[in-house]
Amino acid sequence: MMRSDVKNDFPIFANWKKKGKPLIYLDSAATTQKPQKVIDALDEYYSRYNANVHRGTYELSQLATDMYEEARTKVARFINAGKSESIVFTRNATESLNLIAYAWGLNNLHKGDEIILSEMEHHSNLVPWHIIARHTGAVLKFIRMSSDYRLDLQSLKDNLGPKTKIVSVVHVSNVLGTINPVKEICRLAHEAGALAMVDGAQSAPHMAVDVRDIDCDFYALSGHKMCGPTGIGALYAKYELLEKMEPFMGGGEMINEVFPTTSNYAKPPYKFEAGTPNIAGAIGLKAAIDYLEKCGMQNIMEHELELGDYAASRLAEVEGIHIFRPRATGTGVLSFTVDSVHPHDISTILDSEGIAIRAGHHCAQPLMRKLQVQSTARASFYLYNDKSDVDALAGALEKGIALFRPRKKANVVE
Amino acid sequence: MMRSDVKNDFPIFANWKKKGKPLIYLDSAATTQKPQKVIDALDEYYSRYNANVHRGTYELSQLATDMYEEARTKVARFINAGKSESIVFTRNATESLNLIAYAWGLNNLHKGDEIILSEMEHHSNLVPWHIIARHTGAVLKFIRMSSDYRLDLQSLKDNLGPKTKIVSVVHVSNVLGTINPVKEICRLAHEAGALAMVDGAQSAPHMAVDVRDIDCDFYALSGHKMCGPTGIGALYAKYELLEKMEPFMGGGEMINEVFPTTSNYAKPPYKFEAGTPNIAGAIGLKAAIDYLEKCGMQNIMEHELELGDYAASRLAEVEGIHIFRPRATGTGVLSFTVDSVHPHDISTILDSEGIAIRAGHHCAQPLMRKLQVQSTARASFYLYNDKSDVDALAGALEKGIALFRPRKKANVVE
Amino acid sequence: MSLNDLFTEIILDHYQHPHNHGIIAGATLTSRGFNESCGDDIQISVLVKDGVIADAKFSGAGCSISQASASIMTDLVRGKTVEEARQLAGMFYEMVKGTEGDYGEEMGDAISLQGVSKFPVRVKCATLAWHTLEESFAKTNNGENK
Amino acid sequence: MSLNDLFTEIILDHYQHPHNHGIIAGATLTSRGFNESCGDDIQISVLVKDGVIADAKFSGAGCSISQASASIMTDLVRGKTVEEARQLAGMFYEMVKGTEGDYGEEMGDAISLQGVSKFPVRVKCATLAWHTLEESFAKTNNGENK
Ligand SMILES: Cc1ncc(COP(=O)(O)O)c(C=O)c1O
Ligand SMILES: Cc1ncc(COP(=O)(O)O)c(C=O)c1O
Repeated sequence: MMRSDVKNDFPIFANWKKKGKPLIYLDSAATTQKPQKVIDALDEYYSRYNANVHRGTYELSQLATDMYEEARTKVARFINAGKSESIVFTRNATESLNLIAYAWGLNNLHKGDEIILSEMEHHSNLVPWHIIARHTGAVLKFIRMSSDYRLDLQSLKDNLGPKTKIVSVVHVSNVLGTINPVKEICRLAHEAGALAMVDGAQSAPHMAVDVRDIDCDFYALSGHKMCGPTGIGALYAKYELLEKMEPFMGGGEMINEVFPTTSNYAKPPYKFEAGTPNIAGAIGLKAAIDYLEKCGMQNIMEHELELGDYAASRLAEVEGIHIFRPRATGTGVLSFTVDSVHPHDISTILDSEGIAIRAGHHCAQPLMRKLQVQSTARASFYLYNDKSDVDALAGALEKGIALFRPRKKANVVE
Repeated sequence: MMRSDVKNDFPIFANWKKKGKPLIYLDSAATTQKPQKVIDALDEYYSRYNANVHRGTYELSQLATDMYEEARTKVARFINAGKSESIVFTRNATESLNLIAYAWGLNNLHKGDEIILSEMEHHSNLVPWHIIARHTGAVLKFIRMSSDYRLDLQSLKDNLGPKTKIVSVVHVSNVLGTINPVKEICRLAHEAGALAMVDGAQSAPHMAVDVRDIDCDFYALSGHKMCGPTGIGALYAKYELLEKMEPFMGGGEMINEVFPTTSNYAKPPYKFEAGTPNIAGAIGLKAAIDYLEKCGMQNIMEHELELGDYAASRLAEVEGIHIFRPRATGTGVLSFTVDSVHPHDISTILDSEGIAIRAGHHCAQPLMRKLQVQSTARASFYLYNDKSDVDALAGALEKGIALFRPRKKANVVE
Repeated sequence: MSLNDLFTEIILDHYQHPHNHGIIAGATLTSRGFNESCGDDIQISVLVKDGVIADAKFSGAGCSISQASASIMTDLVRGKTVEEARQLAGMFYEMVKGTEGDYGEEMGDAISLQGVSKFPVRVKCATLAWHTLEESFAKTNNGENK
Repeated sequence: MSLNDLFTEIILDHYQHPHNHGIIAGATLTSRGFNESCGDDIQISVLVKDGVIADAKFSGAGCSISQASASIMTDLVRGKTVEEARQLAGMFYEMVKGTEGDYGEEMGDAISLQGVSKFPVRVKCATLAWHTLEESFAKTNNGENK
């Protein structure tokens, strides 16, 4: 059970008022709000311990380095990475995915090699592969989605073959909320001799994740989607793979020796962290994980699922609604459209009541085409939401879309 | 003239005490301390306006987007970029340099093409080119450094030729403090038909920079080196070049249309900002620039030069010292070695008095070899330093290195 | 600032029954615009003859505001010179930004989009069609050749 | 915690007059270590015969602590078995971390590095030589073949 006063941990709910109405924030799949503890961690770092890391030769720098490395250990434990050297800090999940596409893909893919993705990928797990495919001549294939918004494993099996070099799939869809069977997908990929990557942008924040149980080779997450600061993300990778991989960006911190025209590289994870990292960001992410763990990942997942189910049943009553959510394996993400009211208009209607949802293609245009819509409205829940938020959503929606129904003159207030 | 109470703007000086001794922070070339105003800007953003940007369809997100874009405009004005669309937000100067190496270099360099760098580059302007040279077959050449620690323009002219595709040089050396004649270098590069990039990591924080007067094609800077947060940097590029360039990373925010196997891209600068950016970082950087502008960039430069000159003359008295600093065109950066005392030991000696300097290769190993040292000690000054800091440095140095002189038994306290 | 100020009857009417929807076969100018924030995607096709906009149509998909704005714009610019259309665009931007002024005479049905100025998030929707048209004038020698 | 606890006379003596400096021509193990924080760069060469370290030398450049530690280590491990050298390394790490214990008998001159535990920034310098040696045991079949 989630504490009922969780909202109080997040100062924005006390501070933001829209015409006196409280903020009902239902866009956590885009980015989450930040608890006071995370804001305080940033403040404390900058006010007391700020220094550059790793290269420091004085105590302040050592303290900053220790705090930064503790953050790495924290992330490693959070997803059960085994060793903290398996964690590379990045800007966000997008950079984690690009890092693999570039550092691994550019050096290991060749003409005709096959990359398998799925029909429900976020652009961040599509566009990097388009770029690398253009450079290497590799070919993209796709795991089909069923009519119940789930990945069709038979289609994965059909696609897998001797040319498959990597399978990269989203753990939880940011549009549908579907939890994909990534453990099974990784197993099938490995059986075919391919590597397996999981886009965990929407799983790490919402459930207990065990990357070694999943047995993925790579896993990407974003701090800002899990109560952490913007500008910090992480890549998990099996250490042996990191050791074998070429680096991504070049610069300070990632080298052993640099000569005018050649260089050799430091050990992972440093090899992949060129330049001064987002030190405060990492420390803030640690505070976020501390906070989430205190709330309990199992608790969070159950709470969101409950809200997702409740919202699905409440919204099903709305006339002309279409809900895009699997019958099972759903989460606290709920996409929908309403006949003859565009999602962007739905969002404005709700915004006028202080309810923040997202409307658009959610960086998943191929999925939108598959769903035969141009965009959807999406409500996404997190630990600070509760049933009254869902009721507000349903109420505002009913009221607002009435505006778009054929109306009598008297309705219009000029 | 710099206000004498500037230190009070930076909370770390009140908070950090080492055995009762105040912090004398002389490592600003590595990273700078943060004024309260920057810390407050982050706090305010997270407590009041936090939302994702650009894709938002509600007011809170619009506010966050406006703040993020105002930060872009602020950076553009700060370096006189002309238009804010010429500014791409990155993690740090290192990423800005890698962005050009990858997005421009990987797509425009071919076997035998020449890249000209200099002998005083930071690893961040070396290693990316090593990587790209390996992928493309391009060749690196180097502008020689004179015995007065300045770039020899004749050597640039000798290196320039029809195969030169880009010249990339550091504006201010992080080891020597030398201000390089980048305007002249860009002119020569352009005359030879090459592009010109400037690594401004050590110039943007310390002097008024006008990228259009310099006429560089690309300019890189880091927020954390100019009172801003960690995890935010910027790339300036001439807009027409950004338009023609392929993207770097792929993902959300940087596209117009995505199909399963192809995509087309949004306009610059968005084309180069894949995934959720460091929104708070950009907003913090704006607050940092506001703060620096209030202090006055001309003031800051003069203040640092004065401290650099004063330190050079004070330290010249130390027995066995070697100072690596040009006779003119120096700044507030001062590298030195002391005979028979290793730089790391110097740093520990000073640290025991609360004085933070850096010892090492300063991410410039080729320059170290040129200077025929393995490492140096480096003091680097910023607006919050004053002459008493220099006096403390000189005093502690004299006292500490005496430990390393042949000593009588009585000296040793067990 | 009620929703009724935004979703006026005229807007909804244009949204539900758009004018000039389609593509002109012999267009001298075609241009496409995206609104990343909500996924609006619009195509404008225009036939310019001797500096005058002889015909203008739009297609694509989007929200009520972007669609209504495109419908109204194509009505408005038809018969105008390219220069006049540019001026209308400028005036329209001012109006939806909330700049005070008397827009009634020139703006026609577009005046019904004045309420957008109270909804900053929607300004981009209202201006999408106009920006798409205007930017392509510059790229196509005032729409006379693509 | 005064500087004299760190820069003891024994340390400075080893730093200024290092023992076993050089490279063994017929080494069965050579290994290189870097300390990115200060640029220390050390090379260890060792001759292992029948599981016993017959000779050990070091070269490279670094600070007083890393050089003295290498000088002392090469003295210490000579004549020891690889297993004993490993145990010494483990004991050394504990000592410079500040773990309480009686290190006097086994550590020899290395005891003079005990003060490093009060200077966390310098622990990496003190352990560089030992880590470089130890890691290469694992990679070289206990130093018997490179
Ligand atoms: C001259 C120069 N270039 C580039 C960099 C890299 O900056 P960052 O680590 O912030 O990417 C630095 C800072 O270390 C620098 O001094
Ligand atoms: C499934 C999924 N993958 C990747 C991303 C990209 O995350 P970020 O923008 O933080 O890089 C997101 C978030 O938008 C997402 O939902």
